[in-house]
This record gives sequence, structure tokens and C-alpha cells, in this order.
Amino acid sequence: MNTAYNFAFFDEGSKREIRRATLKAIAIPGYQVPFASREMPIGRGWGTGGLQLTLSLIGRSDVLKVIDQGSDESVNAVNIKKLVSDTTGVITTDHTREATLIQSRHRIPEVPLNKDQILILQVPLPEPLRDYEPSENETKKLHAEKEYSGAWLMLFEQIMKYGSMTTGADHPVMVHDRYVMAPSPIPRFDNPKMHESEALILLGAGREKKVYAVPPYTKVVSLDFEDYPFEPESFLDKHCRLCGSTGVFLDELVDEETNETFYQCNDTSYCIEILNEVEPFGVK
Amino acid sequence: METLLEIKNLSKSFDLHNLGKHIRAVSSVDIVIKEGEFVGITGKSGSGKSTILKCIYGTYRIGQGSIWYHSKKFGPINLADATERELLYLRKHEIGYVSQFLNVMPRTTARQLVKQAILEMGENHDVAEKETEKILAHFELDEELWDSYPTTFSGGEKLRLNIARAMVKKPRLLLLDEPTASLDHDSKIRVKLLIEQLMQEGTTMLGIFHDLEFMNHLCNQEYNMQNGIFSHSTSFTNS
Amino acid sequence: MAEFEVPVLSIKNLNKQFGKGCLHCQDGESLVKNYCPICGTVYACRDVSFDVFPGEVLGIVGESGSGKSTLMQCLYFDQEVSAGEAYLADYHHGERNLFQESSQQQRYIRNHIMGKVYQNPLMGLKMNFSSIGNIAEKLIAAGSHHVGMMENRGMELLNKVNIPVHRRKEAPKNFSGGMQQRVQIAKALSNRPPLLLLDEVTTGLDLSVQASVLDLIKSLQRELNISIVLVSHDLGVIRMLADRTLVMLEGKVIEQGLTDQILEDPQHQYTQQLVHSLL
Amino acid sequence: MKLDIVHDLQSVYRKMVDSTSRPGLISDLKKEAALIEAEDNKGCTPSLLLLAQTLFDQEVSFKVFSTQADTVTQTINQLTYAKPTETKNADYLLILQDAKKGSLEEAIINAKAGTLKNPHTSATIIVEVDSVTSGEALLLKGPGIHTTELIFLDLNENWLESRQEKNKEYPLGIDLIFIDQHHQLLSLPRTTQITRNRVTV
Amino acid sequence: MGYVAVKGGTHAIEESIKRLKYERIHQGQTIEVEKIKAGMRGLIDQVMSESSLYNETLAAIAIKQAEGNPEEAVFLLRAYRSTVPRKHYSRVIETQQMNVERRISASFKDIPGGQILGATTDYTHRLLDFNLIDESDETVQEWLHQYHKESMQGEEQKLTLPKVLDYLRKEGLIPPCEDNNLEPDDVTRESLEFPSSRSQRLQILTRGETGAVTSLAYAVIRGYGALHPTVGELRVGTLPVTIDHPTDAGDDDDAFYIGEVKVTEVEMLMPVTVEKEYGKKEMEFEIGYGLVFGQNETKAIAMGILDNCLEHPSSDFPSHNEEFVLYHIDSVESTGFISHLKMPHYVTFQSKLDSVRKTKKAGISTEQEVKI
Repeated sequence: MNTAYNFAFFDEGSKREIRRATLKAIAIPGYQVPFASREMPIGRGWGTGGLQLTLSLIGRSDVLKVIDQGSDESVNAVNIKKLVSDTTGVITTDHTREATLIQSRHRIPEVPLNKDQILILQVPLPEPLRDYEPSENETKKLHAEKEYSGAWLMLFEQIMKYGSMTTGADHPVMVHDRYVMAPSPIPRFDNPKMHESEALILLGAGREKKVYAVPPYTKVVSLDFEDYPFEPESFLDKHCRLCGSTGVFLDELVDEETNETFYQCNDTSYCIEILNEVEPFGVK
Repeated sequence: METLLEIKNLSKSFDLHNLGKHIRAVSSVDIVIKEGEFVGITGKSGSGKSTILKCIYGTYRIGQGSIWYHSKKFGPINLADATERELLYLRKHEIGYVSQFLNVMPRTTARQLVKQAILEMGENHDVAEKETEKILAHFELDEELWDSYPTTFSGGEKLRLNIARAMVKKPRLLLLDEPTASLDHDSKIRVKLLIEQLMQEGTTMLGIFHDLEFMNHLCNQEYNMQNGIFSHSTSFTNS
Repeated sequence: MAEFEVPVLSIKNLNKQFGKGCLHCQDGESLVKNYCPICGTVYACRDVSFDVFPGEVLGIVGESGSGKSTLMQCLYFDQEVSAGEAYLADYHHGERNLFQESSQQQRYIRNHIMGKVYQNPLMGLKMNFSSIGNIAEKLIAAGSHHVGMMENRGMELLNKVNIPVHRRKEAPKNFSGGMQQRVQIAKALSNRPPLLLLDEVTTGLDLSVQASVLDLIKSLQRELNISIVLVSHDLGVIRMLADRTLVMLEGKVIEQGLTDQILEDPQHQYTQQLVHSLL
Repeated sequence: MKLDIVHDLQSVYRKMVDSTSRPGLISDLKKEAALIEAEDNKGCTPSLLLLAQTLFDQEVSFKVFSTQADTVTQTINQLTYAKPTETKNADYLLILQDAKKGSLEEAIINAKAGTLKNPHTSATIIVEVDSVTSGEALLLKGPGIHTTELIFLDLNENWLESRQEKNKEYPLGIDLIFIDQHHQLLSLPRTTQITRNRVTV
Repeated sequence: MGYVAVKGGTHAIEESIKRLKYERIHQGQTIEVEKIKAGMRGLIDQVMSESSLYNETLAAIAIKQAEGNPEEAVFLLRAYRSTVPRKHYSRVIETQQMNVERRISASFKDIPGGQILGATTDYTHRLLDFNLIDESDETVQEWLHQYHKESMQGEEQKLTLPKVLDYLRKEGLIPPCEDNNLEPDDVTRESLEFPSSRSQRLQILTRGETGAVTSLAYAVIRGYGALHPTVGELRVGTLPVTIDHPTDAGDDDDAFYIGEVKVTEVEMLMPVTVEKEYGKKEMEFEIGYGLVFGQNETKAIAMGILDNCLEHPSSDFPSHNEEFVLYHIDSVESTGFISHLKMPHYVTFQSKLDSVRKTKKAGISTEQEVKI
């Protein structure tokens, strides 16, 4: 553990400021609370928002899991995990069920989260109306007045142009019937997991200096139209080549030898767990 | 017969600020019109005849005096005190005004013009459509004119359309402001027939006519004006 | 006589000033027109009151700087009033002063009960979005979440304003000024607002285009029986459309009446001048 | 043992997060409260001092409602550097148990409710009460609550109506935190709908 | 066989960090922090300025660790800054008290106190000095010895000078400057809000990336803006920093001197037309203010230009739009977001792929519709 720095990197004053913002975020679901985002030892845009939340929350008895795009072993996930455990000494894990804090970039784990866990999502662009309106002052006004026709209009335009909604990840959601929120670039597949989630979900945008929250058991609805309902990515008829799972988010890969497309669980720790259940004697 | 309109001591003058002029148009005019009557006003041009009509219709604000009108909707109402909205209501439902000029939107066809008037009376589109054709036919407007713009019509055609529009509303009181001026003989005859028909249907009318002969055949009562004051009135009992 | 009808919109003593005012100008005496030469405060609207009734077109005429556009901005909450009251029959039975409501509520009122057509189409349209999207924006704001319905309604309206339906997916930036204005009108009407605000909608258009836009407004108004507040510096426009007219000068309403009264029997010196110049 | 401002306050904060994200969930601060030294405890409960130390610093302002308001204000100011201020400007309003009756209502009515653009600038009101337990008196609903929660607050004040009035135009409103003599913490953010539960026996 | 995940992230990172260290020292030499402090004044000043942290030693360490890359060095210092508790606020510093080393005015030839050229590269010929190849500690000390001997007669003394602009104020050519005793906002404690306060703007500008601030100011004076500025006064020197006694604030005697900071201060003059009573127009000068850590003259001038631009918001030029300027000149933010594009975006890409496929399908079906 690196003792040149305070526990959890920050000084206590910095933590307090983030904590105050976080409590307000929980009290106003989906509302982006501005905070004095600190410069972090990792790059702006590399998860500093999530990292600041994690560091302000973490205590010695926490168990931390960090995933990047579904993978615990991605260099970025490893890097963040290393920084947190360096400055706190907490245990890290790959197992979703064991973790008390889960910091994630662009995925919600496949294993359903429970009430003793907090999910922290890294957010690059927290403003769901940014494409519609470039000015921060203006978008703040739109939120203030609950003026969200712009959010639906973007989707309407997609339907006019392409015949369907073409949002990829980061499909906007309406939280507690009041705020339209960017769920962070999780795939649409993960949006429904936010609705009435058992775990608290916190979202942090370091560069844009915002934190926001979805408390447990809160209504989260993906924006759509009556005749063009929201549709998650479809993996119909597809399964993981390794563990055989269906109904999970799959990565699409190409076999170098045969040039065939195959699919594999995006959530690597989930995949391993399924495999280990299937083959208890397998080597991990 | 009930009194429909009673003008008491009406005066109207204009202050033209930019010219520094004060013009007295009519002074101390009294008129009583009973329901179903046709009353005519004669006099030289500039004697203040149309001022009276415009005061009744509300186009001119009444300076002094009162104009009591017995309204179906409001009962006796002094038009000098009526609100703008009351005047608009009366114009829509009870009091019509016809002049030789046709004041309409450009690019509105004769058909639309009449239909609109019917719609304003609260009829639905289908009824209005049928009624419109009936009326246009009744006023002997050529069918080929129905869907063209009235700005291109002849004087007689315009006037007939004008009266048609006014008649649609079956006004209780119709104000006729020199409607026949600048009409040829044939057109005048047609208009006369229309007016007679209205009289038979019970419409009360107050009209200004240049053509005394034309008027004398229709009038129950005639007022003659000079310089804004009635010089004398004549009653006709024969018609 | 008791009022026989209820106004759709009621404005009472609306005031709007730009600047703080000073000792010299607060009593209104040392003003040059409606401008205080000492502190630079502009009194854009002074004690403006009026009612708008169902199905009528109320015209507001005045030269530029008379406060009429500021008045319109206040009515649509684009500007905050300095003082005054506004009541809408369709909002809490006309019992709540709109100017006292929160911006959240004002937005609701704008979206559900009003429509506005701006002089500059840039203000009322998203130039890069499709025309049908522009119309849908208003419908969405008023609570619609059905693409098919919005598309149909949009096409119906485009048709009504004489824009070929096959161009619905084109952005207004490709359109001529008159077409843009017609798209704006279609948008403003899309949610069938009981009250439509028109701010110099024909200014800057060619004469022939002006006429077609005016015709369109008149026929739509008749057909839908909506109430309109229409602001213009052009008495010709007012004559064609308005049932009643207010004349504004230096932030004040100096005269009001039936439109034919204003045109044929103007009382105020300024109105007479205005009418004279029209002849 | 002495209060560890890094680890013990982290633990208090996490309990506040738990209770705020799950209104009705009562958190226990006994362990941390026990570490507050008696001489620091001038006129307010140790739990209140814990919350103050967790949240306050020179960047925030507060106002104390208490018969010993001056003493408590000074204690908190020296402990945290937070600035004392008027009710209508305060980030945190502290209603102590010895505050005169009606203080809570007064605080609720006058507290900052935030603005539509910045609803987070609203006040948080921290209230000392005799006891907070799960019970049958108040029925809670809203975000963070699965179906409903039932709690009992030993508080002889008319505050529900004022709170409802204050919070009527969401997202404007105030957030409430209650702490009791047994160091139990309950949080009622503005989203929680509270109704008096009329128990029919 | 069980499943072996694509492991190795941890290992890969360790190897990468090793490789980085190798690159830094593989020539078998290292540059001492003291040498960086001694010889890289320009870089140190720039890094301190962009980091909002005045500490030459820390800056030198950061520069060493970053192998001289200022963007990386600033990043290191900013991150370090996040962990430093704030214990005190300094007293207000009057820049009139500056111990001036260099001071020029482009507006007036004769300024009270005179123009002092000081140390500047402005009049060096930018010819590479090949003698520096052979410069050594000994030759340097020899030169110094000589230099001190020459300037001994003058005896360096503390020089405080009146501000040029005060003369203009006395003459009424620029409006008097009212004291603004509002507590400044602190952008590192509370996030920026729009419309922003002047204190927020000045902080973001002084922290701004030197190149970015300079580029935007250049755009302003070249044509994408509406300013024609002149340097009223530029001064470089040191300012004393004092703090109040932690408990007995306010009394002058209780202030503690804690050290000095070197800064560059610029007051730019911009001619403007102002409307007076009864529509009368007058020309006046407005001021743009720039103050940065260290000797950093271009940035200070650029800051002065942008300060004035943002005082006059306009939608005509992005340089007059506070969101545009203030959101995009921060080094850590811009480099962070640009570099994050290197991160994997597999999931988002997969999700987009799904949508793209959907539109292709929809496209085919609408085409068929058209044919029918």
C-alpha cells in the first residue's frame, strides 16, 4: 500500500465534497449534481468520475471489482483496481457476487446485483441532451423545465431517417418520471437492469464534473414511442461459444482460421463462473 | 310593432389632429325604427348619412347620444356603451351591413366567403357546403364564378355576393350604405327584388340611397339630411 | 352589462423594463419616449392590459420599438415580465397568474396551451432537423409518443400549409423563407393550441408570399376556431386578419377598438398618422 | 479509542448512503458515536457531531435550532470550520432536541429549497428525536423503497404538512435526516412520500 | 478442459511501465531534479502555471518523470494537487507590491519608473548557440563570477513601481476600478456554472493550457473576435504571500509571511465606444487582465485578451462564448478525453453494429415498399 498518500488517495476535504454531492444525487434521482471534480492520477476520460466516487465511498472492509467493457482483466480495469488497492489496501475480486463496490465502464454485470452492493458507472458524457443542444447553460434550463422533447425528437429523427431508432449504447432513460438521464454508454441490453434495481447505482463523470444516481427500486424507463418500442440488442439464436449461455450480452468475434463469426460472453467473470459450474474440475 | 332601434340625440364629430381640424358630421339626430320597417335616409353626399349607419354598426365610435337596439341576445342595449365583443357578436348574429364595396380577403373564393359566414353561424361543414350553393344560386351568381375570386367580379356581382353574405346570417337589422351606387339599371332591379324579398322575410332595414325613385318604392319612412341635421322626414303608409 | 363570454387570455398591467431605473425615471416623467436618458433604462411595456376571447384574432400594431414584440416575448415566457398578471382559461380555470408560476409550469403552458410563430424562422424551427421532425417536436412536447400519429398529423398539416408531403423529411434550411414560415405555422398549430401567438410573421417575405401566408392563417383560424394574438407593424396585415386591434406606442396601449374602428375612426393622433400612411 | 476521521467517518458516510438510498432503512451509528469524546459533546448528541464531521467543512454553512444554539454553533464551527448563517441561507439546518416547539416546522418553511436549475442547492435538515424505530405510524413510498416501509418517529411536531408543502414542486424541496438518542439514523429525501398510517385495531 | 480467460492485463501493464522507465534512462544517464530546476525555468514556469501549483521542486520532479513532456507533467502535478488539503487562504495580494524584475508598456514611451527590460528572449536572435554544447558547470561559474563583479556596484535592490494604469485612471481615460470584495469562487472547490463569474473565468484562464489560450487569443486579434488590444503594462516579478493567523483573523500584525511567488501580470488596453447620457458617445479604454505563475508572457497577454472577450459575450465568435473557451482550454481535460479514444470501445461498438444492421434491414423493406 502506498503510504505517501492519504487513505483512498484524496484528502478528506475532497472526499467530503464528493460525498455531499452524492447524497444530493441520491435524493434527486437522475439529476446531474455538479461537483468540483478533482484531477486524478489517471486520464480524464479514463474513468475519473467513477474513480472519484469509488474513492469517496470505499472503506477498509469493502471488496472491489472493476470491469471495463465487461472484462475484469482489461488493462484499464486492472489499472484502476491497482490504483485503488494501492491507496487503500482493500481486497479486489473478479466475482460479481463477492464485491461490495463494483466500478464499471459501459456494462452492468450479468449476475443480478443485490442490496449490499453499489454499482459505480463511469460516464464520459453525462448530458443526454448534448447532441440536441451544445450549451450547458441551455441544457440545464431544459432539465429545469422538464423540457425533453429534444430527447425524443432525436429518436424521432432517427426513425424518419432510418426506419428505426439507431441509438447504440447510452440510450437515454427517464428516471422517476422526472429526469432524462444518460445511463452511460452501457448497451441497450443493460438499460432494463437499471429499472427497480436492487442495488444503488451511482454515475460519475469526471471531466464533465457531474455525479448522479439511480437509487434502488426506482422507475427507469428507456425512451421510446408507442409504435416504436425500445429494443435491446438482439442475440436471438446465438449463444456463447465457451459456456453456452444465452440471454446475455455477447461479443462478436471472428475466428482467425475459419473466418467464421462466433459469439462469446462479454461479461468474462460470468462466463468463467458458468464454466466452472459446468466443469467443477476445470482448471481456472 | 315593437321598436327595434331608437337613435336619440346622436352627434358625431372627428378630430383630425394632424390637420388641426374638427369636423362635425352629424348633430342631434333622432330616429325610431320599428321591427320590419324599411327606413331610408336621403341627402347630398357629405351630409352625414353614412356616418349614422357606421355609428350603428360600430365602425364609428359614438360621440354623443345613444343608440338603443333591441337585441335578441342582450335585450335593449345602448350601442354607444356596448363592448367590442358585444358589437362583434351583434355583427355576427343580428346586424348586417352592406355597402357597394366588398371588403374581403384576396384569394378567397365566393364559395369560401359565403361558406365561412354560414360556418360562423355554427353550422357544420356539410350543411354549410349545401347551403352555400343554394344561396349562390339564389342570388343568380353564375356557377363559373363560385370558385373564383370576387375581386374580379363586376359591381353588380360583388354587391349581390355582399348581400348574399349578409343574408346568410338572416340579420334582424340590415344597414344598406348606398348599395346601388354605380350599378347599371338591370343590376338595380335585381337588388331591388332581393331587398323586397328580405322585407317579406321580416328583416328591418335602414338604407341610404342616392336613387330616390329606387328608395321611394321601398320605404316606410324617409329622413332627409342636410349638413348633419335632418331637415324633414316623411312617412309612407301605403307600402 | 355583465360579461357574456370568458376570455381565453387575460393580461393585466403588464410591465417590462430593461434596466434598473433610477430616481429620475421611476415616476415616468423624465423619459424620452420610453427611454431614460440618464440611466439608460428602457420601459418596453407599460401597463398593458387586454383580453383575448375565444375564436378571435386580436391585432397589436405599432412601429418597431413600440414594445409589441417584447409583449409577445413576455406572453410566451421568452422574457420575464417586470410586473403584471396573465391568466389563461385553459390553465387552472384562469385562476393562476402565469407570470408567478415556476419556469417548469410555464414550459408546460407553452407546450400544451400555446403556439408561437416567430418573425425569424430560426427562432421557431430547428433548421437541421426534418420538417416533419420540427412539427413532431411540438407534438412530443405536448405529450405525444406515437410516431405514426405524429407523422400523420405532420403530413396533414404540411398539406394544409401547402408544403408537398414528399418533402417532409427535408430540413427547413433547404426551404424558401415563405415555406419556412409555413412550416413554423404548421408546427405551432400541431397540438391544436387554444392560443396562437404570431409575431410579425409576414415581415421580410415577398408580397405575394405574404398574401399566401396571411390567407393560410385566416383559413386555419376559421377552420380551427383558435384565438390568435397577432403582432405587426403593418396595418394592412392587421386589417386582413384582426377582429380587434390594440395600437401601441412607446410601450403603451394608446388606443384599442374593433379593427374597422381603428381604421375608419382613429382617435389618437399617432393612429391617425398610421392609418393615413396606409391610404 | 479515538474517532478516526478517515475510517470512522467513511463508515458513517456509507450508512448515510444506505439510509438515503433506502428511506425507511434505519442505520446504527452506535459504534462510531461511542468514539466521540464526552467533552466535545456540548449540548448535542454524539451522532449529530458525527454527521457534522462527515459532511461539514469551511465550504458549507449551517444553522442550529436549540436553546443552547450559541454553544453548539461554536462547537461545530471549531470542529469543522463550517460557517454559521441564517436559516434561509444555510446548507444544513440542525434541529436539536431541546429546540423550542415549532422549530422543525419553522426550519422546513424557511429552508432553501434549491432552484429548478440547481435543486441540489437545497438545505438538508438534521433533526434530533427521542427515537426512530420501525413501526406503524408513518407509511413511506417512493424511490429506494420496494413497496412500502413503515416507521415510527417519536416527534411531537407538525411537520408532515409543511414538508409536503415545501416539496410540492419536485425537484425543489428539502431532505431530512433524523437521529435519535440511541444513535439510530433515518433519512427521508424529498422523493419519499409520507402518509400517516391510520392503524385500525 | 476448463476456461482460461484472456488474462494478462496486470502483467501487460507491469511490462509496459518497465518499458517506459527503460525509455527514460536507457542511455545510462539521468538528469538530476536540481539540474531541471536550474536549467528549465521556462518549462517549470509553464507547468506550475497550468497545474495551479507553485512549487518548483515538485514541478521539476514531474518534468523528470514525464521526460519533459509538459502535458504529462501538468497531469502529474494536478493529480498531486487533488490530494493536498487546503489549510489556509492567503490574504489579498496587491500587485503594486510586486518586486519588479521586468516591466514594459507598449502604450507609453515614458512611464513613471521607466521601462525595465529585465530578462527576455524578445531581443535575442534566434540563432542556435552551438557554444552550449560545451557549456559546463565550470564555464558557467566563471561567467557568473564576472557578472556579479560587474553588477556589484548597482547592488540589487527591491524595486516596487506604481502601476501604469493608475495614471490613466487619474486622467479619467479609463473608468475608476471599484473594489470588488466578493469572495472569489474557487473552480477547484465548486464546479463551474454558467453564466460564470469573473473570478471563475480568470482562474480557468490562468490554469489553461498555454498553447490553447494563446491560439484562441490569436484567433481573436486576427479576425475571429472584435478586439484591438495594446499592452498597457506587463510586469514580471515576485509577490509576497501572507496568511492570517488561523483564529485571530484580520489584524495586520498577525499576518504570516509564508514566501513569495513569481508571476507575470498583464493589463491590456482595449479601446471601446461607450454611450453616455443623452446618447453622447465617448471612447474609453477597457482592460483585460492576465496573471500567471512564473515568467509566461505570451500566455499572460493571451489571457488578458480572452478575459476581455468573455466580459463581452457574443454569439458571433466562439472566442466570445464562455462555454466554448472555458470548457476547452484545460490541459488535463482535453488531453484526457482525446487520449481516452485509445481505450477499448468494444461494447459500444457492438451496440452500434446492432443498430446499423437494423437500419440496413429497414432500408431493404422500405425500398420494397417503394417498388410496390
